[in-house]
Amino acid sequence: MIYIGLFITYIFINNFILTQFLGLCPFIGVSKNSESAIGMGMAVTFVMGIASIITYLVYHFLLLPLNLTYLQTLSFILVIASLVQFVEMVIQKNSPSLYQALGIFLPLITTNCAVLGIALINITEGYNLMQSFTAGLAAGIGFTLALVLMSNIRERLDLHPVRKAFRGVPIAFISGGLMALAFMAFDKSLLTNLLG
Amino acid sequence: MHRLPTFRKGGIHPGDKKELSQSQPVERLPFPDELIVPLSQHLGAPANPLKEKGDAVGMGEMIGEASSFISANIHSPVNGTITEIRQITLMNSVSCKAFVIKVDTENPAVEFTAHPWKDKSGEQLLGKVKELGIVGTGGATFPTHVKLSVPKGKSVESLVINGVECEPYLTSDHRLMLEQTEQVLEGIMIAAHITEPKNIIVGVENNKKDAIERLRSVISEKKLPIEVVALQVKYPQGDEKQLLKATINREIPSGKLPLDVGAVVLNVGTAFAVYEAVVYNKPIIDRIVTVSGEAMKEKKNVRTPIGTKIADLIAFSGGLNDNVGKMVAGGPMMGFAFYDDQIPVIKGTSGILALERKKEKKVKISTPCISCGKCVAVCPMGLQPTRLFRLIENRQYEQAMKLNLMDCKECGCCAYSCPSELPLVHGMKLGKKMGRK
Amino acid sequence: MNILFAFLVIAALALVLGFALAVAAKKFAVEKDVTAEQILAILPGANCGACGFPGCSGYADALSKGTAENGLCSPGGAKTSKAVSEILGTGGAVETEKMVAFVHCRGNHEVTAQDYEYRGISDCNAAHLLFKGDSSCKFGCHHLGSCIEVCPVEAIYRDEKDNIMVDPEKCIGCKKCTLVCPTQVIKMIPYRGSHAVACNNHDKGAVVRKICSVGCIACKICERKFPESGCTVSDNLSSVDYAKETAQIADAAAACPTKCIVTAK
Amino acid sequence: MASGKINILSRGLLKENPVFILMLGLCPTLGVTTQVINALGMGAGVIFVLVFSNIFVSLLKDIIPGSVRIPSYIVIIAAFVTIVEMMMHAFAPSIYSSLGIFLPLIVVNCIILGRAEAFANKNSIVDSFLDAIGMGVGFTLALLLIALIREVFGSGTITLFAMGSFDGVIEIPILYTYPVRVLTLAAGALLLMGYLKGFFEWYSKRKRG
Amino acid sequence: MENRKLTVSSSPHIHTRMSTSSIMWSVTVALLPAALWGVYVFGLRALLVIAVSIVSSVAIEYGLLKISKDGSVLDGSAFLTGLLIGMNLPADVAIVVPILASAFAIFVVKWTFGGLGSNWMNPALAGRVFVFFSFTGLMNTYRMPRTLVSAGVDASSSATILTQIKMTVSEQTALLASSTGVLESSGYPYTGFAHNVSQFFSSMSLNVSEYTIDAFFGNIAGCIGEVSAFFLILGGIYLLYKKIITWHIPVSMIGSFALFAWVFGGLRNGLGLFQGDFVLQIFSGGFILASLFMATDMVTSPVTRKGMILYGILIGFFTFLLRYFGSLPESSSLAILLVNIFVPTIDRYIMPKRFGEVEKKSNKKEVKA
Repeated sequence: MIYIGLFITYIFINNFILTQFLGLCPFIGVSKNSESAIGMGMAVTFVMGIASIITYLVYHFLLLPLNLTYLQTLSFILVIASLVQFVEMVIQKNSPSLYQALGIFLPLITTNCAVLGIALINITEGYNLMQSFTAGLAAGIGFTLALVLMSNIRERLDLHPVRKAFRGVPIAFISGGLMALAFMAFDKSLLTNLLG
Repeated sequence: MHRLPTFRKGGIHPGDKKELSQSQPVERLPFPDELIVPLSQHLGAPANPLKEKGDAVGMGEMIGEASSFISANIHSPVNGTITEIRQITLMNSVSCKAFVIKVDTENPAVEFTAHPWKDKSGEQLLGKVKELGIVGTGGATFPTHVKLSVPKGKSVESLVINGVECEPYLTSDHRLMLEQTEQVLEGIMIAAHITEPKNIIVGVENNKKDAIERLRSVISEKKLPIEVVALQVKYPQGDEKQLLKATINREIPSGKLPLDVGAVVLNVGTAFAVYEAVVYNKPIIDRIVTVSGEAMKEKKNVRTPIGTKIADLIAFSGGLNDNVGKMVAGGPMMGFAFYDDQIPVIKGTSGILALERKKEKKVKISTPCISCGKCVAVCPMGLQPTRLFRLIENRQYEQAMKLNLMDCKECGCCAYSCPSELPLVHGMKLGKKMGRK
Repeated sequence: MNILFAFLVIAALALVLGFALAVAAKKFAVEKDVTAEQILAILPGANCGACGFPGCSGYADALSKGTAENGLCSPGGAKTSKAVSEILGTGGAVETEKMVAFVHCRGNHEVTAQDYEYRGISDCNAAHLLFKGDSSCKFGCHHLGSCIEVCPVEAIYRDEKDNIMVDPEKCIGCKKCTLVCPTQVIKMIPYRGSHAVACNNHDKGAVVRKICSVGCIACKICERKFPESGCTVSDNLSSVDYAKETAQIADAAAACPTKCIVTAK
Repeated sequence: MASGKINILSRGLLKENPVFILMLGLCPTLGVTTQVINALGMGAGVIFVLVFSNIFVSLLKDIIPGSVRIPSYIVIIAAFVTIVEMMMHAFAPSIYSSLGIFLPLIVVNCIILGRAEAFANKNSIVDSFLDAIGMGVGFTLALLLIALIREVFGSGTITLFAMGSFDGVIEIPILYTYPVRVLTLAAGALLLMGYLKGFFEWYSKRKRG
Repeated sequence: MENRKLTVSSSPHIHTRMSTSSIMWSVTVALLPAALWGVYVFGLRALLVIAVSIVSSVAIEYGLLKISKDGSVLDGSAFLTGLLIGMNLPADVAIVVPILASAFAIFVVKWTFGGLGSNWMNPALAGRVFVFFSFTGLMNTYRMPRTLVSAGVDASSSATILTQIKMTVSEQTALLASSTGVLESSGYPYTGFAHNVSQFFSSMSLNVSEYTIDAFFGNIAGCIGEVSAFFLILGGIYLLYKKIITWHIPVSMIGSFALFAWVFGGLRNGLGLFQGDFVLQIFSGGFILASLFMATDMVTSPVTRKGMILYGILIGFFTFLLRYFGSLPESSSLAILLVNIFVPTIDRYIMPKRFGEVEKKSNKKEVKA
């Protein structure tokens, strides 16, 4: 039950983009067309899931025993940066077209606050290994959902006469704001009411 | 109540306005002084000219020769002399060469005599159809001999005769079925002799009850193996794809022909032309044209020589009212608007309509699309006109091609139903042109 | 002590990760086209498509593979082609003269007769589908401004008389407008050219005179009286040969009865 | 020469404002701007990290091999972020807790890595320092602008430092009773950002054209 | 034909009489009975709210169109948006609220995106939700309808059916009652008329609660335009008859809501599966208004029939989820906004079936066989 709860929490209630402001750069940058949005979303979800596990291990089996918790930011970002570079290499090798589409945004996953964010949240929320992984995955899926919906909205907007000053990034923000407005329907009590 | 068959997807019910001219018997237009006979009256390559300026031509004489497989011969509709070979633009904006023929007013016509055909082979008959330049008279003007030649290995299940005439205003096929019933039916039998189908069906929309009755009574009288199917009234049932869905419940896949589902479709007018060609050796040198529209003084069905200038035809119908706003060749849904009354009637001209000038709107012609989805609902081909139009407006022609723009046959259902009055069909035509580039 | 731990942990982490990455880098190594990237850096990045390739990166790829000719980039001009040839080691810049687009028609609805009233999409190619446009002149500008829409640098505009004009200063010579124009009334002329014949009608003078007051009627005054103007009349239309153009063309312009020789600036 | 230095310092303020023009560091921009005080705290943190990381990157630019450039920068940045975290925790615990996760997330603030990569990596220490100050102040000003709008209209208050009898909160009549609460929420932040960005684009275009 | 310029355009040359503005005005007409009923039961204050919404919407639209120099206010879309905003507000709301809601709807949601037809979110609903989340306190003051007040109920007791249910359900942990039961036990008022009708039904051994009847006819507290399901349905039938809306969205939306509410609705009240009191739930709150007039907004709903059905089902599901398990008593407007987000995605992936597609597949099968 708690895992379902985690999914609901990180996909809807605490959607990283629409309520937590994490991962806004790729949300604005990669949501121009839906194909790269899906690719980016999957890459981020993958990295977030793995990063959740590895940072959990690093924290609980390295930093905590050595009483070096103040090093969490430093060590987490190291781990994540390496992980992303690894993923980048794998994608470049196995799917050059996806690599082309994601372009400069793959390295940007490193500096995507969503990834470091979920690692830090996992620690502060005191999740265990499985929960951390679930939360990472769910947050990634929530990110992907918002990204894909946004990309389709933007593809639609591309064909409409959006006011000149707002074309591109501004209208993406405004659309994101309207999405967030609707996502306010999901609040914490929804979770408690659902799962008791 | 028994529901009449029709096609399922999409379609519209525009007011048919056929009452304007459907009770007018066909009149014959006297030969005008001058005819303009274009060399491209059919789908496919224009014919090659066989005559030169100053040559005398006789009625029914071949003056243009088919230049490729999909092309058709052109014949002189009259006795006369060629005074000029001129470059003209037809209603559909196609430019081609045309013979200007000065009519021999003393002795314009010749008599055609009847020949028996039953003893001839299918191939011989097909040769006649080809030689005499028979093309579909429904509007698309596809060369009939191409349609009727069944490739080896393929057989024809059904011969479907199109008596639908679903375009509003037009009544030429209706009058033909009423007045020349025997000839039309004999033409159908000739086509059946060529294609050897298992069954023969005539599809007629139920707003032509008198034609259906007349056909049925003649059929039973002559004991012909032809079935007449009354169809629900719905546009665009006259398109061969929709007609086949309605009559034999087969769908022609995208980019395929009726033959691929074992069917051959002929218009009633074409059947009549086949009859005249085979029995009388007479090429298509005249046809019935519906002259109608609110801004036309008299509404008529006129048997008109090919090449007659539209001005002559209008004059025969008493001229135009002052409130004329638009002239249309063909039906109002798929016909072409034109501005020059010096262009001639050709083999595919089923009607000449004069429409009233609409009240001028102060604002733009069209308002923005409100994605009501009406165009999607009425599209008989299952396309999304609104999305295609948006893509085309934004010059994303390739994207539009990917969404099957080429399946669009410009029937006009979408633009007819669009509450924003978007020129959707115009957009599709533009998209096809630019997409092909 | 603690500091030492901290240092060790980070160092160990970095070492392990660095090693893993080094292994991975070997394993997943992909050859990168260095030349293409270098060329891409030099190209102007307007992605205008004047070279005929999909964007600058497409052209850069083709150049590095040797499948494209140098000098196709008109926005970049000679400078770019020189830099590209340096990278490719082919040597010698391809000399290209700056060309700009010019609309060879000044026939707005006031001066040119109209055949009919057009209703439809506000797009030149759409209008062209219906009897080649509503203007009685089937060679001229449709005045619907599709070229304005496709211009990547907003160099094309509509003047107060509803004529479509190109600003030669802003034009980068990408030829997008010439490709979109259904009547090919937009042609490229050299940037240095001072005058141009603002007509595209090949009909006989009498026909032109009937439908347009600013069309070329092929009177040949420019050609005969001002032989050094560079104007030649062929197929019923005068045109300027910019290789021969001299200052005399100003006189020819003044003498033109329909004033269809205009300044190009 | 001097004008060159001033240019480096000043362009972060408006012409290359990291938030409105370069669109960098958006997550904290929207995440912490519910209160003016948070914006100030975040701004201070970012300036601190930016200045030191720029200086260090500029110092080490010739030593660090190109292939491990980015990871090294990140380590440098992360170290300073950890220092900021500790300092805030010690001296401004209330800001520390209200900034929450966004404080450690300065590490991945694209402004810092971006400036390290785009500027400090190629320029002298002095220039890098000036650039850091300019960018940091530009970032802080942008945050302040957004925070002011969001707090004034969204909660009807302006929260500053508590000093003596002043509890640090200025209440604005009417708006305090009927605030447009959406502005303090995610939706309002994104909408406001969109309109501000649109305004800045329109403004800069108008200035140019 | 000389001197008389003809028009030339692409085919078709005839056109249906329906136009954008005729659609907008027809919807307005269809909404009028319900709006008038709202004014009747909630008094002139309700009329004021509606009038202010309409005037501010139209004025803002007019001003913005002056700036952008396109479109026309005469198309009736701003009028309709204003009317819908007014009908979605309680009668006692502060007058600034409809103005702000209209401003948000017309400026942010519609104009910025390019005006009529370009917005992807329902402007009226977004406006309502915007003011709802901004001024939650101001929005939750409902007055009792005239019909209940005349039956002796305190006009200021302001809970709507749904807020009453939500309050009771969230206060008590282990209660075993249907929605109707909850209302009965909390002594929620009903009209004598409803009682008589209910008696009549029970004489035919049909169990229809007084609350359902009151909710159906509009004798309940709530937003101005949403209370009378009866008049709304009348308007909906008119729109269906005029072929302005199709059945797909309302039917799939109500159907999916009813199904979910019936199957799972009882769980929240401590009952088992298949115990949900969905009839009362359908007629209370803004559900009928939402399903007939809001969800069917053409601009923000899918274009294909299949898409429309999916859209309706999603809205029904979210309405159910949020109404029964969320913290807010009423959710149909939020559910529509949520699903609006999905519409571009639905439109992208759900396409109508192409002509000839079936044939291809069956042909393949034939070949295999």
